[in-house]
Amino acid sequence: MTDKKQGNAFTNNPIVRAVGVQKIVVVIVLIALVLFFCVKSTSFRQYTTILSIMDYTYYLAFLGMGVTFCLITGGVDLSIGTGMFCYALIGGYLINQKHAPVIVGILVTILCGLIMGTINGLIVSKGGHAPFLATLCTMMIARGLGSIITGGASITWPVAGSPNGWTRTLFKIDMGGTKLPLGFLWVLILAVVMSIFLNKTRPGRYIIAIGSNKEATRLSGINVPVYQTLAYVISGFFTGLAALAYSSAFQSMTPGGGGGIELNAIGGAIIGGTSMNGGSGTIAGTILGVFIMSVLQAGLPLINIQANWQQIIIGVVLIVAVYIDVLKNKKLA
Amino acid sequence: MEKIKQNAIVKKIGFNSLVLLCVMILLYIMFAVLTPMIKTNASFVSYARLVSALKYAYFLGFLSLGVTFVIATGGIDFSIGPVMFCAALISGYQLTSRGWPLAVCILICILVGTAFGLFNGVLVSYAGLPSFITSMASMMLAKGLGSVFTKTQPVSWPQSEEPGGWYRNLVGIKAGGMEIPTGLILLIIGAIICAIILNKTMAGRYILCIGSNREAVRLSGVNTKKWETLAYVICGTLAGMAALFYVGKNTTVLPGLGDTMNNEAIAGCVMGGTSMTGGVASIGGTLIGVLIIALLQEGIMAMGFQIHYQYIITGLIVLVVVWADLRSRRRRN
Amino acid sequence: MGDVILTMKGIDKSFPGVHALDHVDLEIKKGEVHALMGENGAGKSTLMKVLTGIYSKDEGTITYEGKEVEFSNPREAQDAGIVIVHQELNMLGHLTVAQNIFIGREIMNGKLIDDKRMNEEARKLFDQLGIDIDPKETMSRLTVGKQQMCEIAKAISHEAKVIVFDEPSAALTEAEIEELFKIIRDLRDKQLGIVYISHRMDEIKVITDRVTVMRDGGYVGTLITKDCTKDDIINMMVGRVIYEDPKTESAVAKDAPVVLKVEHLNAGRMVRDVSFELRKGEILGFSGLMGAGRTETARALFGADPKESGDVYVNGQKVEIKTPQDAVKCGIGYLSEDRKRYGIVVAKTVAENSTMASLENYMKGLFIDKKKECQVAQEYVETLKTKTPGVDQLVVNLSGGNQQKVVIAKWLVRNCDILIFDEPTRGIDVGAKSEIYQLMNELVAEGKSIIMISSEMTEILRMSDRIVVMCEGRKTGELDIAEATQERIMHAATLRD
Amino acid sequence: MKKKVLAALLSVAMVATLLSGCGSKAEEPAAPAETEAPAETEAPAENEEPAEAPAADAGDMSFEVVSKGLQHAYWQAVKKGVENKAAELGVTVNFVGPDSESNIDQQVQQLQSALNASPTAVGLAALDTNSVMDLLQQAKDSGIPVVGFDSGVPNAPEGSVLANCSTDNYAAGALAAEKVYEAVKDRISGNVRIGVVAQDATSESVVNRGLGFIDKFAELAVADGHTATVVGNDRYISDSKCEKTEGANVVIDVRVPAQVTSELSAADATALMNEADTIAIYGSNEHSANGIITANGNLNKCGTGEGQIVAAGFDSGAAQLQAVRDGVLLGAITQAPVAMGEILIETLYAAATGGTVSDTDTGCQWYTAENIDDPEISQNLYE
Repeated sequence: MTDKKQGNAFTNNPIVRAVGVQKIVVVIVLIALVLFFCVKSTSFRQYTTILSIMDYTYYLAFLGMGVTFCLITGGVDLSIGTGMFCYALIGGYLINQKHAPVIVGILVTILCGLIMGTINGLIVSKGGHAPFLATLCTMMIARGLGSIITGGASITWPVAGSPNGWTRTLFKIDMGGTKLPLGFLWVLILAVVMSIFLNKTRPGRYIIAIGSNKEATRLSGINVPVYQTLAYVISGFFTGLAALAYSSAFQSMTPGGGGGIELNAIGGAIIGGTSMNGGSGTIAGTILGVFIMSVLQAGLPLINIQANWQQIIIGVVLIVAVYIDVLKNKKLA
Repeated sequence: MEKIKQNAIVKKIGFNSLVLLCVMILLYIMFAVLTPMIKTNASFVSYARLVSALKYAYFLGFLSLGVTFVIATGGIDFSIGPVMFCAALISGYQLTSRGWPLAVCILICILVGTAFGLFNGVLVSYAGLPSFITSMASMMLAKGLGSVFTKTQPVSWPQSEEPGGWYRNLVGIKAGGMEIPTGLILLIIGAIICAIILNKTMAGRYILCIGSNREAVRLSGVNTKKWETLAYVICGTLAGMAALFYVGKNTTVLPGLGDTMNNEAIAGCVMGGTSMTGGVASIGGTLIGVLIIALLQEGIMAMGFQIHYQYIITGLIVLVVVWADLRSRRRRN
Repeated sequence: MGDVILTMKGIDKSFPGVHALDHVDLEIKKGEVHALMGENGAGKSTLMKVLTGIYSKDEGTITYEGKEVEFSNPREAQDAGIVIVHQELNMLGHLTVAQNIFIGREIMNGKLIDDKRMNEEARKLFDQLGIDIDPKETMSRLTVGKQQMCEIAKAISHEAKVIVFDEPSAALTEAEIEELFKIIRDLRDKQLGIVYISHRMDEIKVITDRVTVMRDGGYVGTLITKDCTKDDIINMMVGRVIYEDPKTESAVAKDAPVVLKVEHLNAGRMVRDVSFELRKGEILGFSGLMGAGRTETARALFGADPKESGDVYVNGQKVEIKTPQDAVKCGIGYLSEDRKRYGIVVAKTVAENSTMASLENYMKGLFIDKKKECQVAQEYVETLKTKTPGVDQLVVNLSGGNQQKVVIAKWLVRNCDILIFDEPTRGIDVGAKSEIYQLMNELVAEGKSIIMISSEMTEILRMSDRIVVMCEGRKTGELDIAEATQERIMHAATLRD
Repeated sequence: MKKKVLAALLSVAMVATLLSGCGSKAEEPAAPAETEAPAETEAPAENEEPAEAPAADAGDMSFEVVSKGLQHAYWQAVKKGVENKAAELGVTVNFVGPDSESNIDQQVQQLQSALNASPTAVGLAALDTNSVMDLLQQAKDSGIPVVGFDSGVPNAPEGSVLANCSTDNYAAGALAAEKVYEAVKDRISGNVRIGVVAQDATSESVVNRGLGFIDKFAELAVADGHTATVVGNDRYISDSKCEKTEGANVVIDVRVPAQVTSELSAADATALMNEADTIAIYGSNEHSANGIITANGNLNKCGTGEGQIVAAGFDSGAAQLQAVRDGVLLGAITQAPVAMGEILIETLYAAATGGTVSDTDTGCQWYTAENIDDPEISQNLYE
């Protein structure tokens, strides 16, 4: 049994072990992917490509970071895609139709995320529902809610240049003609903060512990439902942030939309080494995994792959990522 | 209460189904009363409304019947809606653009569903992937394949008077101003066959037992992987059949859609008393659950509301029903 | 040895159908290692679970440091200084050693966890214990022995005053046990009270000061270790009245054909080079202590778990058994020790469970022939005297003994010639027990062959024609019933490398 | 078991409360004159003055209007026109639409439900004529007049649709092509690419706006001695009338995202604008135009100057208006949604009262930074 756990020279290298084999592989794949697109498409080799990759990275990274916490507890949050649209619609509705100050719109957007996250968390931890089912139901609810509040109309957050358009500069700032992806800074800062939260604080530690062995965690005197709920609250909070990122990077949100985006985020997290079985996962891995998703999303249209093929490719990527995770867990057991 | 439950007739039909039946009737009465109150000049009670609610129930019913088998094994299938669309697109494309005979196309339609079922089943039972993420990935594959196959064009199945329009008789036959709901008859026949498969055949027996205690079944020398795969195959095949009723009602199918159908089909199944943890399934319950959902939709529309309310209501109902199921289960243990 | 630190008096605990603890007493002094001994199921673990608040007691008092206490959960017991080092390790495999040790009471530096200091503290603990474990290593990468050491370190770090070791040596190597003993002696010198639960007689003699023996949930007595012999203890453990006479000689003819032959079976750590034969009409008892690898051997033989090597012959023919399906085809049936998990489908009826393994024989075309199914189920309900209102009763509503009969019926309906009974009477009341015994005797009389895994000595001696004894994955003895005694079996069962 | 009964009853109760709850705050103009305190949000003006003396039986009239959706500002404007006129005439209107312009099944269900309500008349903007064929027949049989709007109900069974107050999406697309061609014709030398971003390849109006543009542009180019072809989405390729020439120097590249979400249409716009030979790009509705604007936010390539990409949009909406003002978009096409809504109700009213009805084309206009504030134009723009 012990022999099986010892890897080869490569996997036992202290640096490799500190970073994690999977992350190194992901970085290599990422580089390969970027090189591939660079070779196949001239337009990929421009600075502006970074900007558009970043546009996809912001919201996916936020969603991914949030859902990583749910995955680490051994659960999942399917409501994030639809939820993101729903919260952005509610916030935007307040700003556009009710003429609320932008800051109120932002706060309400995040608050909606927090509330929905709390509901998810309570249903899962106290109600004992299977996470995927509970969040599927809240996904349906979020879907309806966004449409009802806006009366079915799509919403555009204040555009750049308009008096309230400053939200857009939060993520992309114009510095003398060159646009800088300022949002990446926020993603990085939050990634660092959440990494510290996950690895260096008690709640983070307990979230990992719950995913690793719920019963042992309970026996260690830890209030499992509280920390399990917390994971979903974090997911909800980040969904709120993602809603801001999405609405400032893109123009309009359609009510009832957003379904399917959660798969990109969950896929990113799994590619980054977060296990569907819980207990293990890193924020850095998720960010890397999300990059693979966003590079694919930005790159595939550039090499003239039509949209319908993109869906198939992402579906296959997802299955492969999950299968690798299953194999990994089998090896550990 | 106990007395009612012990009654022979009640036992035969199943207490749960009876309760559901009452709920359905209550709902009908509620809509009949509320509709004129909320919307002036509107009424709910008419043969036409009943038929239109039923038409919605046909394809949803077949989807629900199929997913009942998968849920009975303790799994889930989120790909049924897109698979139904994909099947309708591929076979419809052959029918209209290539001029293949109707009978062949109907067969293709069903086989496409079967193929997706097999794909899901093999990944879940043989490769050991979690069913919800597998089926979500194949949902993307189904959407993508449907678009690729039809070159993203919508496919309009023939009108009733056109050649190859015979399939419409599956849904209803016009006879002297009245419409005979053949779909209802077929749905009931389908449900009876499903009930027989589930309760009277080896497949159904093992599917239910796998959902209840997979390991005990395996240790009885039963090929659990085979039977589990079969559940997904049945589910896919029924999704293929559902496609016929979908086009029979709606004529035109668009590529890249169908995920909203999943939630409602699963909701119908769960409402009917099929337990999400597996092992317990009721075909009769599923049938009534689907009818309730169809009624709900018709009622919401009759009162002049947008469709969004249905999402919220369905989500809430599923949560409550699953919660009740968990509660009663916990109490028993 | 110093003052008494912990006294448990008249502890009584019942579970539905089982009287698990019958007024048990236990007294622990500071600076002593107190062995708690007894056969499997004697109630040692239950007693410790009552002590640490995992179970609540029905009667009796616990006095700790002069005060009467009642803990409602393990955390409270921990905080008070009573810590248990579990038999099944309660580890968080994804976290590091230090993180495991300090789970729930992390060392903080402001708002952040100070992993560095935790590592240092863990290092200090290990130094103090004289063990070499890297606190930064991920828990799941350690060997079982090392994981055990971490559990001990965790216990010590709680500033424990009483530490309970629940079979700590079961998974350890010789060298690791030496280390463990060194640690335990250190702790004793520091005036901690130590409860040491083990089956290993040699260890008891080496490490403990006093021994309390339990039997069938009751208290038997307490001895000073150095004043007694190994045999004294064994006699106290097994010294119950044997209700039925043990079998005196094998009922199987010497020339009865061999129906099952297993050669050099290997499957993981718990099944190492096991070979044995089973004759027609024989009950072959598998004896041994907890964790001896008997169940693992059965599961590997049955194809439930993958095996590494080994040949199996059924009726002289070599067979490949890779899955339970293969085994069932060869006429082997397996009755698991954990009926609810591996034996029955509780939400299904008696009839449905009875035909589970042989449904293909109860088909009429595509459909299940329910009439025939009910008939055969009814037939076995009658022959096995299963107490059930009817064959359409859900198995969940049956008692343990009757559930067991349903599992037996499942294999009889299948017409299996070789039956593996894994702890056939666990959790079954006395009356039902003797019915099961009688049934087994009838089965072998009909020419079926039985492998019976049992931890109950009386059961082994009463039922078996021949006894295979295992210890730590190896076969350590094979006795004919005529020569078998409790003592000889116990000796073989504690025969280590 | 009791729990289950309870749960079931609870669900019914829940549905009841939810529905009655939404009933009270619903913004449908159920009976605007009588509702004591409707939550006034969208159009406060309409409720302030009581409707002018309605026709004798107007109060009994109820119209069902089934649109193609509600998401885009365009549809919101149509709804506004409908509501204004309805309040004016004192008739009851129920305005519904599917979740998105792809949800044919929802629209079929909504139309079915509308007919079941036995309204005085029905207004319909069909997503797909084939799928409502039977229902139109049913309407005809039961004597419910149907009036088409927006793209109307082309190829409807004889006599089932009395009139169409439609706008010609194909012509509108062609108008955009003319304007764009005008702006870039001097730059067509060697190989050039004209990008078209379409929301989908399925909804009739979106497809026609795209095809109108493609066909007209190709026609103009060919007339000037160029050769043209269409690449990209298969549906647009096969349905366009343009003569496709191998190795043509004007390539019209049509991209359609997999789903109607902003990030995907932005990705397609980015891809198109990144092509070195792209000189013009056209977004065939608000959603696609927004995609172009988003892409330009990163690429900064749109404009009329040398080496810049000429961009054109469709409909309005806040982002697009801003972009037209800023010169990011050369201009955009607007139809007259508010007027269309009003005319629709007038036509329905006429049909219901036995008046004569006839087809109306509500037309379209091209607007740029110059004429954006002309009252004639601005009445058709909306945020």
